[in-house]
Amino acid sequence: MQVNRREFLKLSGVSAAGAAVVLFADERKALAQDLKEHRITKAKEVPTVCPHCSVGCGMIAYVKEGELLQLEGNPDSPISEGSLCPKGAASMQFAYDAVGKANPLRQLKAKYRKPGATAWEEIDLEKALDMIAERVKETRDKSFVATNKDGLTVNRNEGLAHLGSACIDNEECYLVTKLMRSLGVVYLEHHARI
Amino acid sequence: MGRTATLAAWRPDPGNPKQQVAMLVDTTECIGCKACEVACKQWNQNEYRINQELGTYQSHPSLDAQTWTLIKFIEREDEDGVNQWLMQKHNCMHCSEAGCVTACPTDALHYGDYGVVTLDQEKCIGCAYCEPACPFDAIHVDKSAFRQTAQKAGKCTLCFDRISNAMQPACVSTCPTDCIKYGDRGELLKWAYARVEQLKAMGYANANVYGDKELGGLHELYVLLEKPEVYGLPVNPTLSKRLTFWKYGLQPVGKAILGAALFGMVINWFAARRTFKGGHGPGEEAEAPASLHD
Amino acid sequence: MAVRSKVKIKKFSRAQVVFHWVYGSSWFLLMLTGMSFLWRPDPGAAAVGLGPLLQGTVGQSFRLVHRVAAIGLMASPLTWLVGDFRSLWPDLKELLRFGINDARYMLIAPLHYTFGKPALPPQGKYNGGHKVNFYVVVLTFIGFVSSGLLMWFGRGAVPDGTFHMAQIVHSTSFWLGAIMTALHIYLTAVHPFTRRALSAMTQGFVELNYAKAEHKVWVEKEIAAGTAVLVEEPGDC
Amino acid sequence: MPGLGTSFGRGAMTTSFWDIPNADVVVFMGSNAAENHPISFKWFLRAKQKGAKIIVVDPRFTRTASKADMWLPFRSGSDIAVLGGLINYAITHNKIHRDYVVKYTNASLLVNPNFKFEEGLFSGWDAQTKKYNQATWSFQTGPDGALLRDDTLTNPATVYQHIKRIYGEYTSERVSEISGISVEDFNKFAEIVTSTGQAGKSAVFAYAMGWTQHTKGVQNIRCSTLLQMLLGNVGVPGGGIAALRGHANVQGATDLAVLYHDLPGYLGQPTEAHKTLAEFLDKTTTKQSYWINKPKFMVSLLKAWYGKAATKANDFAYDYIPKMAGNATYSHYDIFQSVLDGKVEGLLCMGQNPAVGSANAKKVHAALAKLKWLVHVDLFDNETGEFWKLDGMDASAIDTEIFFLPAAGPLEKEGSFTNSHRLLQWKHKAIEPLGESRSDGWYINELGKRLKKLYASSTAAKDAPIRDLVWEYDHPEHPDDFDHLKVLKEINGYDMTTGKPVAGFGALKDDGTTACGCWIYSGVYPEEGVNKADARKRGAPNREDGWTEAKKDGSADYLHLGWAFAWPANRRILYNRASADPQGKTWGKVPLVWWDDAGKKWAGCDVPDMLPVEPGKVHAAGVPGDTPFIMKAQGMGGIWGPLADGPLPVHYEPVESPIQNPLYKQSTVPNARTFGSEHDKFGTTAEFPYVVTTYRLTEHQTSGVMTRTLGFLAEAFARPFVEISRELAQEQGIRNGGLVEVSSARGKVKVQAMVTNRVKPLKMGAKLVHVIGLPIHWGPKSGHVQGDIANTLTPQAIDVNVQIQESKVFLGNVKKA
Repeated sequence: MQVNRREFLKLSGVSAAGAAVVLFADERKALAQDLKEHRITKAKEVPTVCPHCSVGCGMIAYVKEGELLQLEGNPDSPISEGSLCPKGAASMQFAYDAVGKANPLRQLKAKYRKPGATAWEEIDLEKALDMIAERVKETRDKSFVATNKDGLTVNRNEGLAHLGSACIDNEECYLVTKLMRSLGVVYLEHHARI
Repeated sequence: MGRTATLAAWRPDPGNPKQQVAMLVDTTECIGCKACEVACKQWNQNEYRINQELGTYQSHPSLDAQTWTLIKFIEREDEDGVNQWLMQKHNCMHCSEAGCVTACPTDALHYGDYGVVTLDQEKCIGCAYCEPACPFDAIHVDKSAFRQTAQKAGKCTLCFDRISNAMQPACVSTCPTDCIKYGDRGELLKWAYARVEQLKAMGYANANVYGDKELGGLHELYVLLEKPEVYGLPVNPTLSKRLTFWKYGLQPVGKAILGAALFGMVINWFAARRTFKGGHGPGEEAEAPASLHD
Repeated sequence: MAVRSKVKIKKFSRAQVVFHWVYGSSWFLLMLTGMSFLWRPDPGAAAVGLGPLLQGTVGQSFRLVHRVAAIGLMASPLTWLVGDFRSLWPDLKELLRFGINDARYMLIAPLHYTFGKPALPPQGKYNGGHKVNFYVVVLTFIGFVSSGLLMWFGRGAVPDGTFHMAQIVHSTSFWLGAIMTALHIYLTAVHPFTRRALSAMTQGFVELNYAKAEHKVWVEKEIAAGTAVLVEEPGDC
Repeated sequence: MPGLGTSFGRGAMTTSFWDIPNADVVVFMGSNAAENHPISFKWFLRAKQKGAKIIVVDPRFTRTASKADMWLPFRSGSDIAVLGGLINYAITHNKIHRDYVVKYTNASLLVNPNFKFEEGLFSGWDAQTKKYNQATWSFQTGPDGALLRDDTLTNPATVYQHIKRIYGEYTSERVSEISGISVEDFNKFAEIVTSTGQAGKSAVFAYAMGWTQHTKGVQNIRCSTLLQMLLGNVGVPGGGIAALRGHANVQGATDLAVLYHDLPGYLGQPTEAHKTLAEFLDKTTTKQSYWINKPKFMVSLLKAWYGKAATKANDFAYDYIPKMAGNATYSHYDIFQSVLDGKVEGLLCMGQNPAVGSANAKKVHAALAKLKWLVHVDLFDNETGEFWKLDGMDASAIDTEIFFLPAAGPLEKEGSFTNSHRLLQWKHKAIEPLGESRSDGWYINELGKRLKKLYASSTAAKDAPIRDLVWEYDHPEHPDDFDHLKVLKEINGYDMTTGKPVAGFGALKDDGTTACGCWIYSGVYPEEGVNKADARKRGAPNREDGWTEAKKDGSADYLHLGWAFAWPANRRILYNRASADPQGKTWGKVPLVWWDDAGKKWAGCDVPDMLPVEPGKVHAAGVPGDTPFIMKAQGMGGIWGPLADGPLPVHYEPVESPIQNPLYKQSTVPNARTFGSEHDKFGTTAEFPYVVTTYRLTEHQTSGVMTRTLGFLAEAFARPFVEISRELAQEQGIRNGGLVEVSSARGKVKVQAMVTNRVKPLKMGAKLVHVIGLPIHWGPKSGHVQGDIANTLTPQAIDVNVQIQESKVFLGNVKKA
């Protein structure tokens, strides 16, 4: 049941106005006797952690039929106990500015910029990954130092650098380190230094 | 009252609409992080309005139809010159004698349950009589909305839909320092006065509670570090004299006089019917055929 | 009863008639859409007045009509200016002169129009009542337009006190205007004798003998100056 | 990390947020928690509610300062002067916690007699190579090799006497002259802090980029560890050093070593000096500490990476890993320098915006323009992906080939973050990734698969590391995701023969039978299907306002051991053995860890950070039962901690400083690094008279790409600004809100001026110095609100230990635009 703002407010309005209002209403019935269903009462609660600073506040994303309806603090998290700072509280907007309205600034397509071009052009994701793999191989093969002048195996690839990131998950960081080290990359860094 | 997120969230008694619910902001622990501003917009699905003024941390110059709560930043020095950076969470105070409810012609704004001043945006016709009537400048009509029918008033609803579902208001549950408390108004007042004593003991002589008596008792209470005027809050505010005169003075008098005039005309009609039989006045000449032709 | 043939004298030009009705109809619409908001809910008490009936789109459409009619009202003087500029100044000159004669008229009129006596002092084209009505109309026009525009466009921009003052001025203008309008409608459409003046604003002509009784000075002057325009309406006998 | 690592043995926050309410004194220096870690401030406020004193030492009156009991404005860059002053105050007023210092730290060890420190230089300095020969910094050892010590701390060769002499110069007057804090304020501050130098009292220091972003970043932290050890505040309830990390997973990315100088689990990165695995292990292991188990961790790592291909015969594929050139560093700013020098031609940039976040932005843009190709993975367009659109850039002349890959948002992928206090928390996927966006891990997985395909046919030895790489992470059901849990299991470690996860790093072997991606995380996935990072059993609230407080009888689970997993081995407070006296009896006002004589084991409300050895005995690893720092030689805290720029932190002026160092002839850090490119220009007070600092705001995150693109945050703080004192504004005729131009030797920025009393000119001796500050969040191309890049002004002057840049203090000028 996709609730847009009007219907929603009508719902809250109904619960707010309580009994039918007559010209000379005598006594307003208690408003909140029955639980008014609203946007997140029947939504699935998905626990997650805030992606901004490193306090690690718990968050709950309310999802119904795959649609993100609300994002709030997780009261069970002993660190944040349901609170979120402004950055955490706004994190739903990474995906949706409002329910059903995707954030227009989000980039949802792979893009490619030719040397010297003044604008992006769209590119197929798989094709982009193939081209990237070729460039990584080409750069590695070109600048690879297998052994140093004393004959010691050093397996160093100084043509390729990797930056990033303190904003990605542990599992992703591990894969970055594992792959980059196996490519012989020594220029490997992330935010922690800046 | 404090952090009730982990314990079962406090809930107003559904059977007793007269129970007074309130929010209390302990401004001495507010760090001005604006999480409440964001959480309020997030829950109510309001649109973002980028209109920060120059030279301040404050996000908006004032509340507006989409911005229902706002942290006011006041940079000053206290009496002995020590830096002070006061932060006050400003939004609708849910007054017991509300200017907006007094001015609203269509009963869109009225005293809802638990002392909450509820606004039903369906019923609002966007006339904005409520805007100047509010002593706290807390309600505004959305003038920027394109279609006239979308121009509605907007204000804090004390998250009425949430509290009636045993949830905390969005700003209360998100506040990082738990300085926005929510619960039974009486108990919050007790806590507030105890906190003021504690602050006075710590050396904050001007600490005071705001909202206990103002306008018949607000449902947005404050523990302030300094006097209300330092925060720009009106000291024992009253509804604008002109507003009350317009509604309770002028209107009944006007109706009375109009009624009397109409009544007078009816009397005149009976009398005049006899005096001017056949529609002829006493001073009228006899029927003289003033012929055109001669 | 057979209709006697009547001689009629021209009182108002076509432009003035059009102006009257444009102004009148706008005013009436404004009154309808404005006045209904006077039965406001009394907060706290049980009475909710007409509030609930004017909610949402109903209220908004009332506000829309009110604005359209307001433009009509403000534009209506143009019809007189454009249509019949020549008559503007003489009428205005007379309307603006409120002499003793007019004052005496005002004192006597309530009695005269109820009991027939005492007799009215001779009146010009515009008698005392017309003049007072004109003054009230002008006054309320200024009141309505100034406060109305301020409430319409100044909302949020002007200080709260000014907005409230505008509401008071608007409301006062309304009560003053409403009472005068009620009297005006009563006299021109209901009062057995003076309703014969209605034709002045429907055809622009009024019966000669009625005019003589009510506007003696004006009729004699017109006839003397030969500027009177008389027309005979054939009766059926 | 080396700051905390050198002193305590692990480079991580020693305490956790839940323990902060036990503090008697909280000092914010180099951190602004209320603005940059707002929810952590909840815990600092709870300390205040329980009677703690909160002191903020910060050039600006921040939102943290607005809630503090005391604000000390001081000149940024003079942190070590202030901390040195506190050390001196503690020693001269006999406030140190003597038992703690003698028993738990290396203060009583005798230092090499040839050690000298004169005019700002330690002995062993070689001006040509700009390096220290650390031979004279060693400890004296007896004939049997045992470390000589004098527990009376009177022998002039003891570490204690050295620090007493060196910090003797840091009198209150001298500190005031250097930092701008008045003598009276400093003494009041020192009295409060050093009052915690006794059992039962504790102070916690919270720091973040305010300390790290200096050419002496590591030594700033080292100095606070010295003070905290002298006061006996490490490992005790309400004590320690709270390192508040900036991003969600700074700690995780650092633990898993997305770093040039390390391998996952802080194993260190081989250089050409480590020819074989054995040589590497021998040279990089701290003897007589838990580190003697490093071979198990290293071999397990190699087995995790190369599986069956790593055998005893080929040194467990040790050669597959690149060895750094002896004298080279490959850090952040070396990357840009080597791009300019034409060495690096390809850059993979994932979830990072160096064009706005890194120092000396113009140099970064110039470097990006010299790249042959760039892969940029992000949720939003930003200045790094679109540097060729920045003004002053001629796109047609820039030949960089750029691939932009759309990254999935935080709610669109599962996985774990490690927070400031080493807590691994699992995130669940809420919604499917929008459009064509994929998780960063998926891109790396796909890249790895393609490279293995490309190199499959090659038989060259140099391509063996890729051919033998263990790389199967496809998600069984979702083709557009990778198997996060499988990666977590590999990080946790598993038995090569059975494939079952290991219970903890204790089970790791060095004979190649176990594999483990990161030994310190071991225990997060102890059994198949058991993900401790997703454990959700919090301690029961025991207070009326709903949180859990430490209790005198040690009964409360106030550290929430059942919630998520903290490395190492779920310990919440590191070095918690130090909360008990050498005999194991509780010292503090609330018990943390104590010796349970009946059960003959260490017990406590936290997982004891101790080896199973009785007080008075010595564990096989060489760690005695009565010292808490098991990762340090003989468990002793490292007051004396040799690093590249000295065994002790001493005050040096920033690279761009308004004054000459009043303490020593050697004014700045002798071996701080700067680059020689045309973009690396440095200014003097003549042209740039004011001290400039940069910082962050609550409403935004570093380069602002994660926040200026969110409507609610763009509106919460829309306009960039520079904060100027009223006095300076008067002098320059600047009006609040007026447009001004802030300049440094490296560039100019146009922003609005925020004239405020929250920034004050500082009286440094006779000299009056103005301080101005800019937030760094705005960029010209991204988000709903734009602004000039503040990092155009910051210098690339680099700390020698961790290569971090000095963007917290430099010289600048401000004029009406």
